[in-house]
Amino acid sequence: MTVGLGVEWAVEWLTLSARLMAEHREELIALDRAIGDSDHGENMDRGFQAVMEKLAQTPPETPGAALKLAAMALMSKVGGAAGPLYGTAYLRAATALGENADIDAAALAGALTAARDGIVARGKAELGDKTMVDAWSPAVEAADEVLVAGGDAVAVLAAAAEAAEVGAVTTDPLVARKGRASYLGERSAGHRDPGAASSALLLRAAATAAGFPEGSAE
Amino acid sequence: MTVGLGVEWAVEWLTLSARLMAEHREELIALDRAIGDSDHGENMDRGFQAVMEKLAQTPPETPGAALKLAAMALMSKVGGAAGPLYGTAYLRAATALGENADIDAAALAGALTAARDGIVARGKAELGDKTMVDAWSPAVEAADEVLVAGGDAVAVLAAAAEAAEVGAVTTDPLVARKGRASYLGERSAGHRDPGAASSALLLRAAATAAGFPEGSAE
Amino acid sequence: MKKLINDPRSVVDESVEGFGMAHADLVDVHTDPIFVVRKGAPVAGKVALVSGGGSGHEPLHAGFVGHGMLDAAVPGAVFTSPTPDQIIPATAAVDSGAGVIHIVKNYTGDVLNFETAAEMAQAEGISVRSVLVNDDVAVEDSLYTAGRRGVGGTVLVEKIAGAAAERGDSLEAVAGVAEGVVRNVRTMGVALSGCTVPHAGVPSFELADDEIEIGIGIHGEPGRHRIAMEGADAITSRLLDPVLEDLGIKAGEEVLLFVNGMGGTPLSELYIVYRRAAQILAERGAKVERSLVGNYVTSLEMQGCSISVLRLDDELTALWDAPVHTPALRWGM
Amino acid sequence: MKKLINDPRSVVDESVEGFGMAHADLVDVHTDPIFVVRKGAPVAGKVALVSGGGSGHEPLHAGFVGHGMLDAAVPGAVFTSPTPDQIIPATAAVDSGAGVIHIVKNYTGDVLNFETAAEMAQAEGISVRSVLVNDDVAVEDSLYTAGRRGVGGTVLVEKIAGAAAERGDSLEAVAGVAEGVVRNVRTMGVALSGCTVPHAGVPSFELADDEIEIGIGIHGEPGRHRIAMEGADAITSRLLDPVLEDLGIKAGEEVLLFVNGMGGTPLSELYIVYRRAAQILAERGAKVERSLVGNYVTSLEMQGCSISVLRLDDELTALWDAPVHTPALRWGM
Ligand SMILES: Nc1ncnc2c1ncn2[C@@H]1O[C@H](COP(=O)(O)OP(=O)(O)O)[C@@H](O)[C@H]1O
Ligand SMILES: Nc1ncnc2c1ncn2[C@@H]1O[C@H](COP(=O)(O)OP(=O)(O)O)[C@@H](O)[C@H]1O
Ligand SMILES: [Mg+2]
Ligand SMILES: [Mg+2]
Ligand SMILES: [Mg+2]
Ligand SMILES: [Mg+2]
Repeated sequence: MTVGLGVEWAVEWLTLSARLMAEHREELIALDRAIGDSDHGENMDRGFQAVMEKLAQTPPETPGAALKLAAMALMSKVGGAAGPLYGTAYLRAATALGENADIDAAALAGALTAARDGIVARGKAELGDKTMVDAWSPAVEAADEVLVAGGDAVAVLAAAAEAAEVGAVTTDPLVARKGRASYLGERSAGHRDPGAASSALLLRAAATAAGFPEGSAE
Repeated sequence: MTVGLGVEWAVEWLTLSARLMAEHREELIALDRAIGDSDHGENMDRGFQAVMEKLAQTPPETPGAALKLAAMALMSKVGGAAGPLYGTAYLRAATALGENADIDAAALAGALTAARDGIVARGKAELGDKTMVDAWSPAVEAADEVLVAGGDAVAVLAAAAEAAEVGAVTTDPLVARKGRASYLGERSAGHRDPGAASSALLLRAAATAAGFPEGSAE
Repeated sequence: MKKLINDPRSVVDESVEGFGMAHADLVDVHTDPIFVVRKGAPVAGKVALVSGGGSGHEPLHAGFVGHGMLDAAVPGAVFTSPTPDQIIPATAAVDSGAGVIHIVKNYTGDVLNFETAAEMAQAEGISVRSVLVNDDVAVEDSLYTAGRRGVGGTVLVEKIAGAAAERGDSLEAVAGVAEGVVRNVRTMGVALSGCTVPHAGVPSFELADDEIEIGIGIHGEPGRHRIAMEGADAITSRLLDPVLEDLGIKAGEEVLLFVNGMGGTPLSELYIVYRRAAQILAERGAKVERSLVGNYVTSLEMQGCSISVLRLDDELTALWDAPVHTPALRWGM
Repeated sequence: MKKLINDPRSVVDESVEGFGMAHADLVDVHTDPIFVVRKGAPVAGKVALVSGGGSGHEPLHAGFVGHGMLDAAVPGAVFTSPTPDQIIPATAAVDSGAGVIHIVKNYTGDVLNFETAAEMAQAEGISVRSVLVNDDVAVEDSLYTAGRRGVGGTVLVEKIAGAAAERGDSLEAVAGVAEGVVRNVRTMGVALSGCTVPHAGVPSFELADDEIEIGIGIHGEPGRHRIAMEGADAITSRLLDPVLEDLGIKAGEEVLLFVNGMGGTPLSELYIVYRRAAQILAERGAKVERSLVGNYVTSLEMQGCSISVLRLDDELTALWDAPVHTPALRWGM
């Protein structure tokens, strides 16, 4: 298949994201309680509910428009560190996608890169700082590899989702150097970063929305 | 024995009282926690420590002087409801004993009556209101009976102690109508009144100090 | 039990000492016996106000010593009324000759100790008038109780009577103002948790995770009954309805609404209660002219709150608004 | 978890609504998006101060809106920084043309959201200067952390910068004053218990009966390390020593000593801590010129406290003393 992904995919991605955030709300709160302030799941759930409301009000016409709408909703409803970071990520991805109705593998990999770069630009975290960057950077790399190897959009997303999940797991032993968990110093080791965990869920949703069998990336 | 009780008895009474208040401090706190404010044992212990300090500073010469000294210390160190009530009781008893060096059964029974009347005058509680009066009134009655039957001072105190202990137990099922426990209404039933319990201990100390075998009044 | 204390027996001494250090511009702390007086007391020609009671209700009473409120506060041991040997010198220290009002919360211990102190102070030539605060509607005022307790409304009595004294009212007049407040204020409280008296070391009562205690006093004593946990709005009705009932508040009347924290409840929750209470009053057509929200009459670290309503008239409102400058209540100066 | 709330999701809305009702003389509450502005804002010609952050720290920030302090406060969800769509209209609502200072506690979330808001407000033609508060000595300010957190010292920054704005200082001057306070204030805190975020329903952390958490922030996050329970005097040293160390307080210097409750600790215990802290400062020859004791920057119902020390000079002392009239801090008017 070389057929690209359209606005239906983007809307489905966001819809699945909202479902996953609701389902994993408590889990993300628990992760944040261990090394943060117990709100990440609540923030993400609230944010994606707002995304759903906006989607219902003004159905977007392109994937880029869908992501821009999500960016605005997340920026204004999530709050905390995650709000501006995800807001920037989705906004940069939307900008990268432009007005295209049909997103191929290359455009998709480019959007993922733009999203990751946005997070890094805002948050100044590096790989290994125990943040959502530890999910996004491996995801971007995996996506690029699949692209170079000639994979299609679904394969790009599947690889990104898988790598993000692995990346989230790799945060477990790390000592945080950015965000709230950094205040804990050594005590932050032994816990998964909540933002990396939510990032992995969001990328899984992207792959599932593109038709990649749900859960198989785990 | 018709020999009366002297200042040694009074000092011994107060000394034993102080020991019993220290030993039963937690028990009295627990009783007060159930239907009051958790301080009765602490208050009585603090008060009798002050009595002991005063006794050491200015050794009294008569039983009356000993009780007056105790009254002043209790009044100024116990606080709460029990402070003025016991203070008045001991002051009235001291006044009843006057300057006599040697207290016979009749004087003793009179002093107990004066003490009880002082408590009633100040606190306006009646028998059955679930207060220390429920220990003191039976004690006074028992003392009078023994006196009429020709008993000596030790027998008077032994009877008072025994009756006070029984009286304290009879407060268990009562609904309080005076003091802090009255706020609980029906919920005050099923608990012993802390002031009745401390009164029984103090009267037991009086009997023990007079030579009545410790604990046999139980 | 974990507390920021050194020794349960030195809690009151050390706390009052720290209080005196932090507010040295407003108060002087006397030790042995312990009491707190307004800086510069006695104020020439002014009726003096003295209050006191067990400790553990901070900022009550010492936090209200200063211009326009109390002249002296007498702290007892935790939840234990102070003794005459403290109350008498405190009374003497602030008497300017114009007489002293004792503001006494209605508890057997406080009543007896203040009564004795008043008698003895009077024997020393000081004119003393006692005003009993008994605003707690949770307790029936009948032959079968020690009468209604003095709770949250006490701070309103102290503020308003303090303003009357500050403007130069006579002993009788200040007592009359204080009694007028007592007649027009009612309170009811709820606990979500007990509290732990330092020397006792265990909580005064234990509540299950889904239980609350309605009609509590301020000494960690259990309340009138225990019910299943409810939402803040429902709890607010449970507290406010009997208060309004008892006061007989009618449409058009003006009131002061006081939501008081018991010590361990976040301010944000007190405002949630305030919101519903103000709504209920508005529904009944009453006008909330003045408000007070915060931890003023507490029970150590207890979670919960009380709601007080004071019926206002122009006189009481003006006295409430009069300048006050104490560690815990300050405005107009 | 028992709280005086109706629904975890409406806690902030209802609490701020109640706050607005109780303080209608001082503030206006805007809803959707939610923010609080000083009555009568914008004040002509005056630089405006805007602060905000997650809720759960009450009275911070809304309690400090009013004359001589903040012009607007922007509450986020509990422990979650507010969003630009709240901060921007709050900023616009209070700008008189003289510019707006954003007082931002140093947390990634607050920094990012205020940063975005400031950019967009500036794009709308408002001059915005941001001042970052980072007074927490428990966190090392290094490449390996997000930098020191903003904690208790925030209230001192808001009061003093507010006074500078009220006297008519320019945007740059007010920012300079605020930054001067930030440079001269340090704080460290301890928790005796965790706290429960309403939507989480379980405590942020659990401490055994004999454990305390040293170096906590104000979001119920665990601290730097956990130690066995100690007496108040020992704990006071643990908090104050690193504060004084870091500030480099020398004999003869004048300071403001601020003992702040985390929400669930009785005032009486804060004074016990104050007592020892003042003693330690006296032993070092420092002069405690001003004091503040109470619950000002809280973490819901957490038990514990923080100690802040601010190095004073005549200018800062005068600004501290300047009149302030807000729901939670008031003097001189
Ligand atoms: N500087 C940063 N760069 C990238 N991600 C960050 C940074 N700071 C925090 N994060 C991410 O944000 C997550 C926390 O989000 P959230 O709990 O919603 O916000 P807050 O920490 O303000 O409560 C962290 O788990 C981490 O993944
Ligand atoms: N009116 C009264 N008359 C007689 N005894 C009383 C009265 N009120 C209280 N008491 C006694 O005082 C005891 C409580 O003493 P204590 O706990 O020291 O004081 P408080 O109730 O002030 O905390 C009660 O158990 C009861 O025996
Ligand atoms: Mg968080
Ligand atoms: Mg008691
Ligand atoms: Mg008591
Ligand atoms: Mg947060």
